[in-house]
Amino acid sequence: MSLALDLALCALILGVALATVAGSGLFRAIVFFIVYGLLVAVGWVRLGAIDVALAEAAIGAGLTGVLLLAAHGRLRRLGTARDASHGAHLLSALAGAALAAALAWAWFVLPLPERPGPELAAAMPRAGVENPVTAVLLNFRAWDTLLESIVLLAALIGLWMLTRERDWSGRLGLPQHSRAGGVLASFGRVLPPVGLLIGVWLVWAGADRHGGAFQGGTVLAAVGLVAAMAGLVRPPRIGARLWHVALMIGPAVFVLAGLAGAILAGEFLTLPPPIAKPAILTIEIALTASIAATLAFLVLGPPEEGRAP
Amino acid sequence: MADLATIALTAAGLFFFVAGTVGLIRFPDTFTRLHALTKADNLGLGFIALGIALQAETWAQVARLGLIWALALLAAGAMAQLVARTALEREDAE
Amino acid sequence: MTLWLTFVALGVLASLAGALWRVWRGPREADRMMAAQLVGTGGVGLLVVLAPLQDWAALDVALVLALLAALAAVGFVKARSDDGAGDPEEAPPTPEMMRPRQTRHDPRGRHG
Amino acid sequence: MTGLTVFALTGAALVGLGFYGLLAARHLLRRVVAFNLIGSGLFLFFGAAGARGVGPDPVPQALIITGIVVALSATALAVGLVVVHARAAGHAVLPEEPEEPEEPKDEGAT
Repeated sequence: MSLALDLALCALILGVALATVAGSGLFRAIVFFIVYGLLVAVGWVRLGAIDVALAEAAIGAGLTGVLLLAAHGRLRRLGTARDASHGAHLLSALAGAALAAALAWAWFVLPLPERPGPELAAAMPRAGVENPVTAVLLNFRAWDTLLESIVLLAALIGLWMLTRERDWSGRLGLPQHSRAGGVLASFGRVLPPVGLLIGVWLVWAGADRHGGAFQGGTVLAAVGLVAAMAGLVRPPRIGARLWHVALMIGPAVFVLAGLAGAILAGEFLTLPPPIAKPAILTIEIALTASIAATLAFLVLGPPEEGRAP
Repeated sequence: MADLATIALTAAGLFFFVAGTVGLIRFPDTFTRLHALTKADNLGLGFIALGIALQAETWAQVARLGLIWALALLAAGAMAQLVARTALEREDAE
Repeated sequence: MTLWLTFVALGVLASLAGALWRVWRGPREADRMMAAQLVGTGGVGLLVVLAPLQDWAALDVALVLALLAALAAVGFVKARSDDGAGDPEEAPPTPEMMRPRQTRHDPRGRHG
Repeated sequence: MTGLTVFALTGAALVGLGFYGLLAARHLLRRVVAFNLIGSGLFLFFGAAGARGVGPDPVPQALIITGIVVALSATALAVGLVVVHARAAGHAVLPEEPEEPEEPKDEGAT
C-alpha cells in the first residue's frame, strides 16, 4: 500500500517533468517546474530525508519559482518570451533515453554499501550536535560547506557583473511598489514576522533535530523577498557596506573557526569536541545570515532601471 | 473514538479537495474556477488537519497543524485576490 | 488507520493530478498559476497526512510549504504588472472590470 | 526497499528527460529549466542510493542540501545571463539548424 503511494507520487513527478520538457510555451514550462519542486519535496519526505525536503520545499517550490517568473516577465517586456517549437528531436531523445537507461542499470548493479557508515556513528558523540546532517555539514565535511558558501558569493558577484553601467548605483532588482493598504502590502506585512520566526526556529532546531543554516537561511531569504516585493523594505545598493558584512560574515566566521581548530586541534577546520557545540552554533548563525542575504540578492537580480512608481 | 473522528474528518477533507479539483476542471471561466478552488481546498485542508490533529502525540504538533492551516488560508486569500485582479486587467490568452 | 490514511493520501494525489490537467490546459496564465496554487495546498495536505503515517517531522516541511505557498503567486502578479514591479491593485478599476461577471467570458472559454 | 528502487528509477528517468530538454529546447530559459531537471534527478538517485540499508545516510543528505543551494545560485546566474543576452541580441531563442525556422507560437503577448 505504501508502495502504491510511492508509485503514484513518482508517476506524478515524471508526468510533471515530461510536461515541463515537452509542452509548448515558456510560461507553461515554468509553472510545471514550480509544481515539480513541490512534488519532489514530498518525495524527499517519503525517502525519509526531512532535511533535504525542507531545503527543496523552500528553494524548489519557493525561490526558483519567483526567479523564473521574474525572468519570464523581463523577457516578455523585451519581447523575447516566445518559445520556438522544437518538434521531435530523435537524436536528443535517444541520448536522453540512453542516459536514463545507463543510470537505471547502475542502480541494479551498485553494490550495497556497509550500513550505516560505522565511522559516522562512531564520530557522532564528538560532533557537538545531535542532528547528523548538521554534524556532517558543519563539522565532518566542513570543507565542502565552506567552499560552497564561497561559490554562492562567486555566483552573486558574477550576477552583479551583468549590471548595466547606468544602473550600477541603483537598488538591487526592479524598484518594487504596491498600493498602500492593498492586499499585497498587507500580505507583505503579515507574512514576514511569521516567516522570520519559522526561519530562526529552523536554524535553532537544526542542531538537534531537522533544519539548519541552509533551510533557515532559505526561508529567511524568501521572507525578505516577500517584504521587498510588497514594497515594504527597499533592497540595498550594491555598494552598501552593512550588507557586504552580511554577505561575508558566514565564510569569514567559518574560516576563523577553522583557524581556531588549527591552533587547538592542530588541523584546519577540525573542531575539538569541547568547543564543537558553541563553534557550530556560531558558524551556523553567521552562515544563515550570509546564505539568506546571498540567496535573496541572487533572486532579486542586478539593479535595473524601472519605471518610477 | 478518536480514530473514527479522524476517519470522518479526513474523509470530509478529501471530499472537499476532490470537489475543488472538479470545480477547477469543470467550471467555465477563470473567475468561477478561482472561487471553486479557494473555497474547497481551504476547507479540505482544514478538515484534514483537524482529523490528523486528533492523532497527534504532542501539543506542539497540534499547534503546528493550526499554524499550517492559518498560513494556507492567508496565502490562498491573498493569492486569489491578486491573481483575479491580474486576470481582470490582462486579457492574455496563450 | 494506516490503510485509511494511505487511501486519503492517494486520494489527495489523484486530486493533484486533476489540478495538473488545468496547469497543462490553461488557457490563461492565471488559470495555470492558480492550479499550481491548488497543487501547493494539496502538497501541504499530503504532507499533513504523511505525518502520522511516516514521520511527524513532515509537518515541518508542510509548514515551510504553507509559508511559501503564495510566493510564486506574488512573483507572478509582480512579473505580470506593467513594469514588472507593480501591484495589480494600483490601477483604479476600469468600467470593464466592473461589469457583472456573467458577461465576461473567457476569450477561449473551452471547458469540459 | 522497493520504494527506493521506484525513486531511483524516477531519478534516472528525470536525468534522461532533462538531458533531452537540454538538447532539444530552443528557448534559453527552457534549457536552464531542463538543466535543473538533470540536477534534481541526480539528487533523487543519489538520495535513494544513500537510503539503502538501515536508513537515510546523513552524508549524501548533507551533500544534496549544498547541491540544491548551489543549483539555485547557478540558476540565478544563468537566468541573469539569459536576460542580458535577450537584451543585447533581441531574442532568446536558439536558431534552428539548417531549415527555415517555423513560425513560433504566440506565447503570451498582452
